[in-house]
Amino acid sequence: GSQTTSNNTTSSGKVPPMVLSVDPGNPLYSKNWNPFSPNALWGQAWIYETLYYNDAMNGHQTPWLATSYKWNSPLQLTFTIRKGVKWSNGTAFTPNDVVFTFNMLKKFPALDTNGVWTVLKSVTAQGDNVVFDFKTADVPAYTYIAGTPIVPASIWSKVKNPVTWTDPNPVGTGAYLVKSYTPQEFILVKNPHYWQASKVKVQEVEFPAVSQSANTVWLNLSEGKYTAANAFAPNIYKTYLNKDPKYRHIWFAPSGASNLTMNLTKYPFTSQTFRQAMAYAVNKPEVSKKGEYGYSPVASQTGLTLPANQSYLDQSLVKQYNYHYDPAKAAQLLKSMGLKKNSKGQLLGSNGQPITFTMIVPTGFSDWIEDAAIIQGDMKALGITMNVQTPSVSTWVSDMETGNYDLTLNFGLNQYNPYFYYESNLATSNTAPIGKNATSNYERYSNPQVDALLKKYAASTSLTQQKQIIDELQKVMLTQVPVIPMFYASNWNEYDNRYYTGWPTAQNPYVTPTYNTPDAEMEFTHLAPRK
Amino acid sequence: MTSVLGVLKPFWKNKLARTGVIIVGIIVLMAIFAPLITPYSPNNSSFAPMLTPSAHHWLGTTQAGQDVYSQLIWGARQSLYVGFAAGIASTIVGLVIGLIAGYAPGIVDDVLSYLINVFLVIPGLPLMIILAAYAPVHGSLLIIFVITVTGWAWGARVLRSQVTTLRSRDYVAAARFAGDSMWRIIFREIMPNMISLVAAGFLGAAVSAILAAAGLEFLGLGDPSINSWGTMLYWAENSGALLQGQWAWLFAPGFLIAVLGTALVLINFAVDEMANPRLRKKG
Amino acid sequence: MRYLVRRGIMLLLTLWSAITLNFLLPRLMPGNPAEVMLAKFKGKGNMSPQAIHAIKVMLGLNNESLWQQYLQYWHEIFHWNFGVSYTYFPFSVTHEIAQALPWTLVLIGVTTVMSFVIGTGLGIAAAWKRGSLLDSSVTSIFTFTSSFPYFWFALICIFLLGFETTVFPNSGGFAATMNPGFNMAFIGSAVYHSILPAFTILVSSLGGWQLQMRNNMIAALNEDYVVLARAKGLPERTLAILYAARNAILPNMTSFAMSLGFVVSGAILVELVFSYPGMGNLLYSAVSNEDFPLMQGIFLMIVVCVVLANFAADVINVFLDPRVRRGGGEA
Amino acid sequence: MAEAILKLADVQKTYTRKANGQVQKVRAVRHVTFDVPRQHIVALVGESGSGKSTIAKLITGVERADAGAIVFNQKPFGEWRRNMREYRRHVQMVFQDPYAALNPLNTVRYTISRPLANYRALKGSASDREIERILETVHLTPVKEFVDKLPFELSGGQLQRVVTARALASNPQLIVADEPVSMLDVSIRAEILHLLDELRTKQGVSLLYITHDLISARMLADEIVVLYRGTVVEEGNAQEVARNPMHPYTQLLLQSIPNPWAPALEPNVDLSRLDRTSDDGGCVFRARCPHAMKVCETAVPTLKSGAAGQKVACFLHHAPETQEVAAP
Amino acid sequence: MALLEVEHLTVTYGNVHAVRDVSLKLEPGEILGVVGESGSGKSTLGYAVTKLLRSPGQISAGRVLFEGQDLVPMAERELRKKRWKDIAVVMQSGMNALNPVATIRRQFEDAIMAHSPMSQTKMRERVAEMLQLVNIDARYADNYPHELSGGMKQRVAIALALVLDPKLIIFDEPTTALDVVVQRYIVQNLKMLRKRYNFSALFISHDLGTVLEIADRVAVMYGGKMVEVQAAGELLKNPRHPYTEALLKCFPDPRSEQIEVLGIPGTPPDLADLSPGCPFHPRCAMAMDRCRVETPEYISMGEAGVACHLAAREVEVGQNG
Ligand SMILES: Nc1ncnc2c1ncn2[C@@H]1O[C@H](COP(=O)(O)OP(=O)(O)OP(=O)(O)O)[C@@H](O)[C@H]1O
Ligand SMILES: Nc1ncnc2c1ncn2[C@@H]1O[C@H](COP(=O)(O)OP(=O)(O)OP(=O)(O)O)[C@@H](O)[C@H]1O
Ligand SMILES: [Mg+2]
Ligand SMILES: [Mg+2]
Repeated sequence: GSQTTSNNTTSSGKVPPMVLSVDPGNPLYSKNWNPFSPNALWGQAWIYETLYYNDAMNGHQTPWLATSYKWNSPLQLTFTIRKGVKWSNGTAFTPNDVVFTFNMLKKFPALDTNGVWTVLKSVTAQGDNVVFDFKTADVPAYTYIAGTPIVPASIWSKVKNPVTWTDPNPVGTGAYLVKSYTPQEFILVKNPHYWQASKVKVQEVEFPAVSQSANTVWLNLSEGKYTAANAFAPNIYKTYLNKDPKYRHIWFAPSGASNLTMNLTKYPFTSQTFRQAMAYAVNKPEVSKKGEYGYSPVASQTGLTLPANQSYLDQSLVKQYNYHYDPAKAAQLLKSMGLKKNSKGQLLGSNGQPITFTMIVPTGFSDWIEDAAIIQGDMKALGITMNVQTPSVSTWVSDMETGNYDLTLNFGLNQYNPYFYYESNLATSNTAPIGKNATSNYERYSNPQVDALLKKYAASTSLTQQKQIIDELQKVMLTQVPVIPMFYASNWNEYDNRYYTGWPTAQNPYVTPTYNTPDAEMEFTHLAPRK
Repeated sequence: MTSVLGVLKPFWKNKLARTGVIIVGIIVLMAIFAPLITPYSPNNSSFAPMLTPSAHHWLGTTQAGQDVYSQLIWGARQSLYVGFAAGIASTIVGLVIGLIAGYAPGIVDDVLSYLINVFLVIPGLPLMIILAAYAPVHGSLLIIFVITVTGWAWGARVLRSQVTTLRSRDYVAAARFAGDSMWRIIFREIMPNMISLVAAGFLGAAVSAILAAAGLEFLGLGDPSINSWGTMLYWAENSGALLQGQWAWLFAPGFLIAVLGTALVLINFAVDEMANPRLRKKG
Repeated sequence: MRYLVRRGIMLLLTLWSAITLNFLLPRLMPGNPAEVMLAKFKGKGNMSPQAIHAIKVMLGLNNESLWQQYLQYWHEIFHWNFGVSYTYFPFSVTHEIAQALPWTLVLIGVTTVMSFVIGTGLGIAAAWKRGSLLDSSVTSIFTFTSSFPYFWFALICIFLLGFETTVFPNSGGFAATMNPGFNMAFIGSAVYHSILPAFTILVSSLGGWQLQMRNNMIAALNEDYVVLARAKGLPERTLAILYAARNAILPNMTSFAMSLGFVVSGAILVELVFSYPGMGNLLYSAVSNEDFPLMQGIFLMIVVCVVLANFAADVINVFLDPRVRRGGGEA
Repeated sequence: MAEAILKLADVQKTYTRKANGQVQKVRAVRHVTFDVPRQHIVALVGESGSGKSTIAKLITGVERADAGAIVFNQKPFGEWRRNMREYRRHVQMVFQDPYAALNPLNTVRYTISRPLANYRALKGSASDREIERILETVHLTPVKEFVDKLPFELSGGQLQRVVTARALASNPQLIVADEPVSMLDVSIRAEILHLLDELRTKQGVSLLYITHDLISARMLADEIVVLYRGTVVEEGNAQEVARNPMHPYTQLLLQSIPNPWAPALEPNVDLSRLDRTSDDGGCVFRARCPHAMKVCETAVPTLKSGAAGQKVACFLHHAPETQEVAAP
Repeated sequence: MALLEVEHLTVTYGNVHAVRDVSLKLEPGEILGVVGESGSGKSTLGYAVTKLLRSPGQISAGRVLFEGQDLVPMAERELRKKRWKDIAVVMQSGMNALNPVATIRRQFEDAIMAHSPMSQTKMRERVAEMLQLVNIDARYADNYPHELSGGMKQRVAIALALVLDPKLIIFDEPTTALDVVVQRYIVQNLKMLRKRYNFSALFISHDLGTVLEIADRVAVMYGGKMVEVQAAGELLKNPRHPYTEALLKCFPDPRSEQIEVLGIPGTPPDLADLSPGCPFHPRCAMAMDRCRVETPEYISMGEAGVACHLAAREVEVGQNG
């Protein structure tokens, strides 16, 4: 492959434009800058800003459109709004814009995809502050409130239906403005009136549409057509890094754990011992290495995202429940349950029938399908027949929601705060009887103690208390094994620092390199052309 | 064995068909004796992933560390199975509907012909993709089913018109005079005279089934844990085989599909010539 | 013209059933499209029941009876309104189709016509010089290429011509920096981008036409009227074209019209592999995103086009074949 | 004269033909009346398209008449219709093209065994014995040499014998032979004609012999019925009709037969009106008739006894009836 | 000089020897009838003369001299100039011999344009004239073949053959598929045309009656071989070959008191069989031992000739005595 970037060096020291491969396009872009739209152009993350920047990976908080926040009580949260910020059309940004934005979400529930109004009572401006009153205590909701993009009241108040509005000429507070747009590429240019303009050094950013065909993305990546990308690519070392090892780099920041989710209403997953055996039996390192190409590290059974959540980890517990790959231990646990194998080597369940179950993995998730094949082999080693089926995504989703499955893999959450992981996976409120739609607790775990813990956490503003609760929840994960965290999904991120420097790295993880709404601007206040 | 040779004899005389029969034969043998001629199990993933071809791995290894050569040989089974099963299934459906439509006059024919027409205007591949995408269970049976559902109409149309001509043949009328029942007439007088057409239809259907199956599997709509040429292409594509210099991995399965397809088409030429004497070239 | 009227009625019937099938198909599918859409909206957090309801209403995912939905469906069709695409929300299905259609029409349309013209021409030549080197080489090469899995050949082409040597762009329909429009630069870029996909389509589809035409032509060459024409001492060209080919091509016109109708569905695999912004790609993304309104819209387009193309074939036949045009038979 | 095994009375048949979507009406059989006496051979003679095969189809029940009566064995066809099996057993057919009338994939044995099994419940060795007997009847001897052959191994004449054998297998009373020799070479025609004659004398079957060849009709038949465009124009004793035809059309037929033996006698037939047809009332032949009169345009001549015992439908031989003149 | 001279012509279709060592001569203005049963090689002979054999037909031996020039080795380009202008063909069924997608006029005009181009108006006149010749209204010129009846198409085919006033016309069963009346009409028409245009013709038919009526001389073929040639009148009265004799019995005089048709028992020979002996011997009532082992030579006697051991002896006896 040629190294096109190297040809672009000019003696005048002018740096070639930054090219970011983040937005899929399908294969063409649809011009939709509406930050609330599920199909918005990714570029809106450089235009619209949030109150605070909360790093999903390490929990770092950076004041953004708000300068500070404070919990007056678990039922009242106050943000102090930054002064001197201007919308890109020149009008001033005020607390009213924040109030307007949240009230718009209330008026148009379809926009409120994070459901902040399920706990909020009202949002009001008080001088430089915006006050959020809660119906029910939900301290963690801060993350969603702080992460909501703020839009200008002056413009959005005139929009009849902001749900279907495509916001053709976006006006935001962010670091960049739209310079040009074609169906295959848009270019953003630095907003000279940005409130922290001095920190923004990259003048222009090009966003070519990333084609649907993975192969062409890889070709382009390999050819060095992108300054940075967040694309999955097989054998990244060979196809990308080694072609220009000096400048090309990757940092696949781990995000939340993907879980092997068992249907706890079905035998044999009803048995805690059996689940523990499963946790020993699945060869996570192999899944990580072969199924996930070695990009996604093995996850801790605690469900904590490591190493980011290292501080939460209860070392003594982990020592006690060390779920590493150990088929012998698994077999021993099964034996302790009184399960025996028949002459064909099949493991018999309590009813005397061979144990079989089916793992469902959505069509097209090729890495998961490979993972399933590995797990299939692990089960076979125990004498268990595991079938693999690959239904369509919608069937998979609805099967999980209604509990019509035995075993599956499921995404984790990309959130620093472990509360979200536990809440979504363990809370009774997030599950439902078989046949009814569960929200996120698909394994259908229900435990009043855990519910109480979660509730206590939601109402707590004390860090020590919160940590205590997380300790308790870790213990539940380790002893009861409601789900089996398999690996930490990676945030794919490749970059080339020949012309631009300041990229986040494992050593300097100042931002999760995802180019989501708050992250993109955080990163671009650090990047700069190489001098 | 002699009867098999007897069936193959007319092909043997035709140079093209002979080539086709030999190639298909080799691939069939390859499939049958896969365990003997492959060094490893196709699912044995204990090797280093993504090795380029070497003495140990003639065609390299996959991203999961499986031997590509072994997969290729074993894959013949699946591709032959799906191709032939779907070919047979759609031929049978086409044959039954074509026979009934062609033989039964009036409303039955009208309704069936109309059905055939409707299925002809429905775009095949898109429908296949949709059916395959939403089926709860993915696997070869599904692919066979989908190909059958979308592929029977062509055969039915051809066979229907053949039946309508055969039906008006004097010997069919004569059989009626001889007191034969409708079913006997269909199966003793009409069917045997359509064998070459049915065979041609089957071969055509098998070729398109093999290609369609490969396409569906390539899109990930098959069962990717099954070992077939289509899934090999799927994994090769999804693992960036070409980018990593894994030429053989991507090239070989596609090439074998093309070779198998060509061989079947060659046989089809001969069958076609038998069905259509005008194409015949004596001597 | 009675003939055409009859064909017209048949066509309307076919159309009706195809459209109805199009209505029923997604409703017979397992899984719930609403869930997928909601999953997309849900993103990272929890959604209130109100929000879910709001979205459902917005997307028209209501719980009317099937019959009501069917009437509604026809109503919408007559208003050229296929609803909102789930994938490209808030854009309408019509908008998305309008964006993708020109690409497909041009790329697949042109290649289909080229494939037919070249394939037919080669078929004529091969039959005319039956047994010659030309015949055997053309016939065997195209027999082989027509058994290629399209996408496989496309991948190899991309890799060789779009990556190892960057002779052609490896994806897309036009240069990224351009806005579609009627100017030379854009058209040039579009043509440049279409060469490789067109080539792969041509290579794998030519063979079919070539073989079909060759067979028909061989049959025609044995007809008495061709022998007589030869006896007349007509120039070879007149003989081959006006007598043999002119008659041999008639049975191919229907297939050609059919394939022109299917142009609208694009060449899914090729468009996917090349990330070509056409209907095939759109259809595939509709399918993989379970975007039923979009899928229905596209299917409807395809079926209408195929049926119309069939009708066009009948009309063309009326012009090409005097036996159809002037009614058959003595008396 | 023997009793009639088959009677046709004023039979009519009109086809609606859908040619490329256009509906055309073809009056294939207009008003046809004639008898086939028991053990007689009646020849139905006419040019192509005159409706000969249509009549055969009506008689054998392949098609249904629009009007008129067909009576077989004193029982109207309507009654037979309820039991076509029985009817078919008695009324068999010999087809024109022996190559087409035999399934290329079935042996002679199979072909002949079918009616035996279906109509006479003969199976196994009984069937084989009967097959042997029938093949001997049609002179396909030695039987062993032929019985297991496939059609492609036999010559046209032999095939036609097989076809005849099959028709004989059910012991029919009437055989309708639709141009049984026209596809065969002249040199082998005679054998088949002799065979048919033999069937009548030895097996006692009646025969409706359909042909366009006046000479073979004269050779084989007892009576000749001449058909022109779906109407009987002349009918009577075979020798009379074939040697001294009264109707201009029959005369034309006779004159048209090449006659190198008597070149002097060779008439110069006026054929300038060959391409003309008329289908608008009046005599169907008038457009081509050299003797056409005014009355022929308005009235339809009916079949009436003529001088030499034959019946003829022509105003040259009997004046039109007054009411017919008045007809539109 | 004879217009057409065929010398020792042998034509094969693969291993089928359809025409075997046939020689014949055709004088200007003469009509030579060729009769024989189906498969005896009549058409093959006709097409070999014009070099229009269908694949895999091949002239494997012999010469075809047209006006002294051998057509067999002649290049296609040369040949094309002779076709239609010098040698025209009328095929069995007009239905299939006319291009279904071209008007009648068009089919006349492309023959004219290929050989002797003329102006549009002249061409129109010529087409009308030719159609009139076969008694077809000139307005049919703008019709398509399927719109004409079988007899009309056959007459169009004849007119088409005459359009360039050729020296030789090959008629391959021009009347076989037609009704007697139409057949008669065409025969009359041909006789008239012949008087007017004085063409030579090879008139192929299995209908001995018609051939005898129209031809000056008649050639009888059997099993790919020429078995007898005689002037029509002679042949009728005095057939020399037993096959000719038997064939004549199949065509009785329609006016005679008593009609008895005698067939020829047996089946025609297999043309792939090359074993020696007279091809007719299995069916010949007068076959001798010699006939089974020795193929009789075709003995030419000027205008006539015969290939029969029996006849040869008679000839010898006759000549000697
Ligand atoms: N099934 C049919 N549908 C429509 N018209 C028909 C049908 N069968 C026969 N005809 C027409 O009826 C007329 C008489 O046909 P029929 O076959 O009885 O003639 P024929 O005397 O047997 O002629 P031939 O000697 O050619 O066999 C013809 O004009 C023919 O076109
Ligand atoms: N294209 C061909 N290929 C192979 N064999 C052929 C071909 N054409 C004719 N024959 C064979 O050559 C022999 C002579 O055929 P030809 O057509 O010359 O006979 P014919 O006397 O014209 O017969 P008919 O009276 O049936 O037209 C036949 O045995 C025939 O099967
Ligand atoms: Mg008939
Ligand atoms: Mg012939």
